Amino acid sequence: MFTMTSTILRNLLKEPATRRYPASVRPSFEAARGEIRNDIHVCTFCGVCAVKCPSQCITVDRKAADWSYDPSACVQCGVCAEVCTSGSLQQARDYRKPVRKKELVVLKGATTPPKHSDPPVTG
Amino acid sequence: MQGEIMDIGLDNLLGETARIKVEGYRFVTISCVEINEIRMELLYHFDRNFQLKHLRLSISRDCRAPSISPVYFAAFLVENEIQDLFGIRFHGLTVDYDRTLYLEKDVKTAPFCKFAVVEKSPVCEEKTP
Amino acid sequence: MIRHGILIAAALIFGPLVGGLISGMDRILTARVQSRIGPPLLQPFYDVIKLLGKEKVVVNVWQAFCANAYLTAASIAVVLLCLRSDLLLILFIQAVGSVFLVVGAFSSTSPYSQIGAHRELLQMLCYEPLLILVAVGVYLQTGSFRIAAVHALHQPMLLKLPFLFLVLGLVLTIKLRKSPFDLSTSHHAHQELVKGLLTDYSGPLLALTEIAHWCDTALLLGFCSLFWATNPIGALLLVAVTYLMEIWIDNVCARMNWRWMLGYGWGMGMALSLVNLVWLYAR
Amino acid sequence: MTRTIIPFGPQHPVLPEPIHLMLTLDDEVITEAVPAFGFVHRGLEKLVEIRDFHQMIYVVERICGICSMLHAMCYCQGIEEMMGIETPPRARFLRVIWSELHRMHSHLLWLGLFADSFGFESLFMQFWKIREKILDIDEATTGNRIIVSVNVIGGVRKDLTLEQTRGILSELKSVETELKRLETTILNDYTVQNRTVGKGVLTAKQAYELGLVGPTLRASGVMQDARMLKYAAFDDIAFTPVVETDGDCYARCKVRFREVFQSIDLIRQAIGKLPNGEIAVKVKGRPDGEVTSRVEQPRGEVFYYIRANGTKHLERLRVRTPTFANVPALLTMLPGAGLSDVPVIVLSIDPCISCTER
Repeated sequence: MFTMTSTILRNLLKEPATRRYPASVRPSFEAARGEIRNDIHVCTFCGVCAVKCPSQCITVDRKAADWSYDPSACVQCGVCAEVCTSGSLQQARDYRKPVRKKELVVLKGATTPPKHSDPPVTG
Repeated sequence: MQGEIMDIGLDNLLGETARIKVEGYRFVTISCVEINEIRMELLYHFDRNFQLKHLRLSISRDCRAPSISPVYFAAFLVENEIQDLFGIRFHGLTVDYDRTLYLEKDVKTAPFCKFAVVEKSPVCEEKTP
Repeated sequence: MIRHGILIAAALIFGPLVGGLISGMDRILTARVQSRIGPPLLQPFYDVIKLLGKEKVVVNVWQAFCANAYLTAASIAVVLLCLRSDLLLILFIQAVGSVFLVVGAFSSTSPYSQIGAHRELLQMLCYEPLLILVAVGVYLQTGSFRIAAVHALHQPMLLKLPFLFLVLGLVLTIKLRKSPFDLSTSHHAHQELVKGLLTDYSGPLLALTEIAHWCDTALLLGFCSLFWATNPIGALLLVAVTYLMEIWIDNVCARMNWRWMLGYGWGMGMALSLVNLVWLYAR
Repeated sequence: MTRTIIPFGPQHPVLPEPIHLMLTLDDEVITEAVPAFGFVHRGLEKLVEIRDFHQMIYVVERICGICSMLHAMCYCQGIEEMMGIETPPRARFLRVIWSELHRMHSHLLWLGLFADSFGFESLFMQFWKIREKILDIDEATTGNRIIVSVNVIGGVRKDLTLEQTRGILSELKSVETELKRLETTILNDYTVQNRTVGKGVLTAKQAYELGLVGPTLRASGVMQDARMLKYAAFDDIAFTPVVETDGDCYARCKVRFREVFQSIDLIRQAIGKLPNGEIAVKVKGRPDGEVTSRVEQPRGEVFYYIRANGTKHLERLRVRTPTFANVPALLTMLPGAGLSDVPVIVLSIDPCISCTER
């Protein structure tokens, strides 16, 4: 009986293991699979990401140069970024912030060749 | 596939199962595969010291199959599952949920079947296909 | 008379207030020994305010009445304690309050509530005799059941009634619904009976039972403080140490079942009380 | 008191997942228990018709949040066998490392829940605190905490650097010390033993005949562990299953507690012998034929039956999860037990209802 005593005393003397979350946030690990971002100026709209995505949350319209992504359907597996032929799809380290409404991320690219002087737009 | 596969019919299913149990096999599970509009396949998997043994039963969609749950009690769960998802009815189940294990009471379709099938009362019983 | 009026009002306000604050401190300390940060100190009050603001759903009239009766009895007991009244009277009024809580649970049809009420009865069966024995000890020491007589002592009662104080601690563990005795209901619902006794109380009625529980806590801790009545600092220290021990017990024990509680509670409680009483009598 | 019928669940705070138990009580003693399912059935097996066999990896991973890595591993091993793919040795060792990390966090999760089932809240918090370290390892090495998505057909997607393996070893050391500290509490504490010893006893014969798997079976004295099949790199790693003989809730707890240490040992061995080389091979062609695949999950043996027809969609994927095999044990153990033992007994099989219903 009472074998837990030493453990609870140790806990009392040490810092708590929990964090006051929104106030203190642990930095993400380097390898963490966070939000999917597409540099639409580099994207070639090849559509490989849309084909490979296991949750089919990406749709690519080649003619209209539209790339849309449903973050609430995404499972964060990172396959799309892995298979991306142009290297425009990147998986960020940080998670997407919570939102009040489900919404699609729709990115419109230029149908003309990419201009590298523009600042990259991320979504 | 690992292990030996035996084709059996509706009439010797229970006998084979009982023999397998006597041989000291453990019940693993039953897999149901939809072959075409009429045929279904039931695969009974057993295991003894990591040696698998499979019984393959080909059954018509509107047939009732005998339940092996009197032999292997644990089979009642998977047989109820097949009843729910594939619409094959079993008779002699030790615990029969009557297609309510996963489904609601008034569901008549079999959700896992590719060919839309509405449940009818079984026409043949324990007839060798 | 005016002095009495002020005392009564103070008891009615400060009884639950103190109980609630202690509950808040309990939650912080419990969290800390479990490596958590824990809620703010005033969390119990926020909870009760939220409950009071909810829609009132009355399962049956009896239950609503019982919740009110429980609160009334618990408050009266605290008031009587502050008035330094008769100890036996206080204990009986407190017991009446608990009985109302049980009756309220029995009047609903939920099996969780029913079994919880049944277990609560068993708990009462376990701790009420022990409480009476403690009161008897106090009587043997002071020659009176009146609390005023305790305050007239020159020496802390604890020195003469050490074992009875332990028995009071046992009763406190049961009353505060701490492990290993959180059988009929517990502070969190991770129990086979979910919320047991309190399953069918909801919204404002649940808030009433919670306030009454604070009163009960204040009452029992007040009773504990009597054991070092000669010096307010001593009394405070004694209560603090007692409560720390309760938190300790809560965090190093699993929940037991009611058979164990009856056997252990009675066996241990009775033995300790008898030893103390015989010792007092023999001297 | 007379006969009472208690609807235990589907939403019961003691149960981590929705399962409904209709308990018939005779004065707090259970006379009959009937389970009901179907609250989290998602029909994931049916998804083979619209997801190709590569995408199915991510689907089977989501059958269960706790043993996801092992589901994917079992599936990939099945497809690899079917297509005759030889996975590189490094991938096989990496699979062992991640799968054992999964076993550890699953068992720590269970140990916490088990402590909670008998009302030992502070112990519950301790185990979950330790589990957090394992999840951090997972996140640092694979990117996700639980659904790690490292398996692909032909190998694994992520590699471990030397620095990462060192990090894993040092974290495991601290996990080991912290767990050792809790050993006396979970195994020798009077109140814990009072609640677990002699509860829900299953003899070896009963357990085997009911077709139980995993720690539930091994606690009854049957030495059966799918890791004895020597899949992945288990043929190069010394391994003996943990077996207890009492068959009660205490023995099940002991098996799982010892298996956490065993997993630490297995990870150390795997890291020590980790060969260099490729982590995946290219996959060409499409699967054809039928295959069964088995892997030891934290809850026991998982069984996959895969049938393919040479197209990119499989014909049938059948998953028999360990909890599915362990549920019949509840029907045997519950009658005769007291109401206060129900959570302890139900949790002692480590029920994973999402797994069971898929």
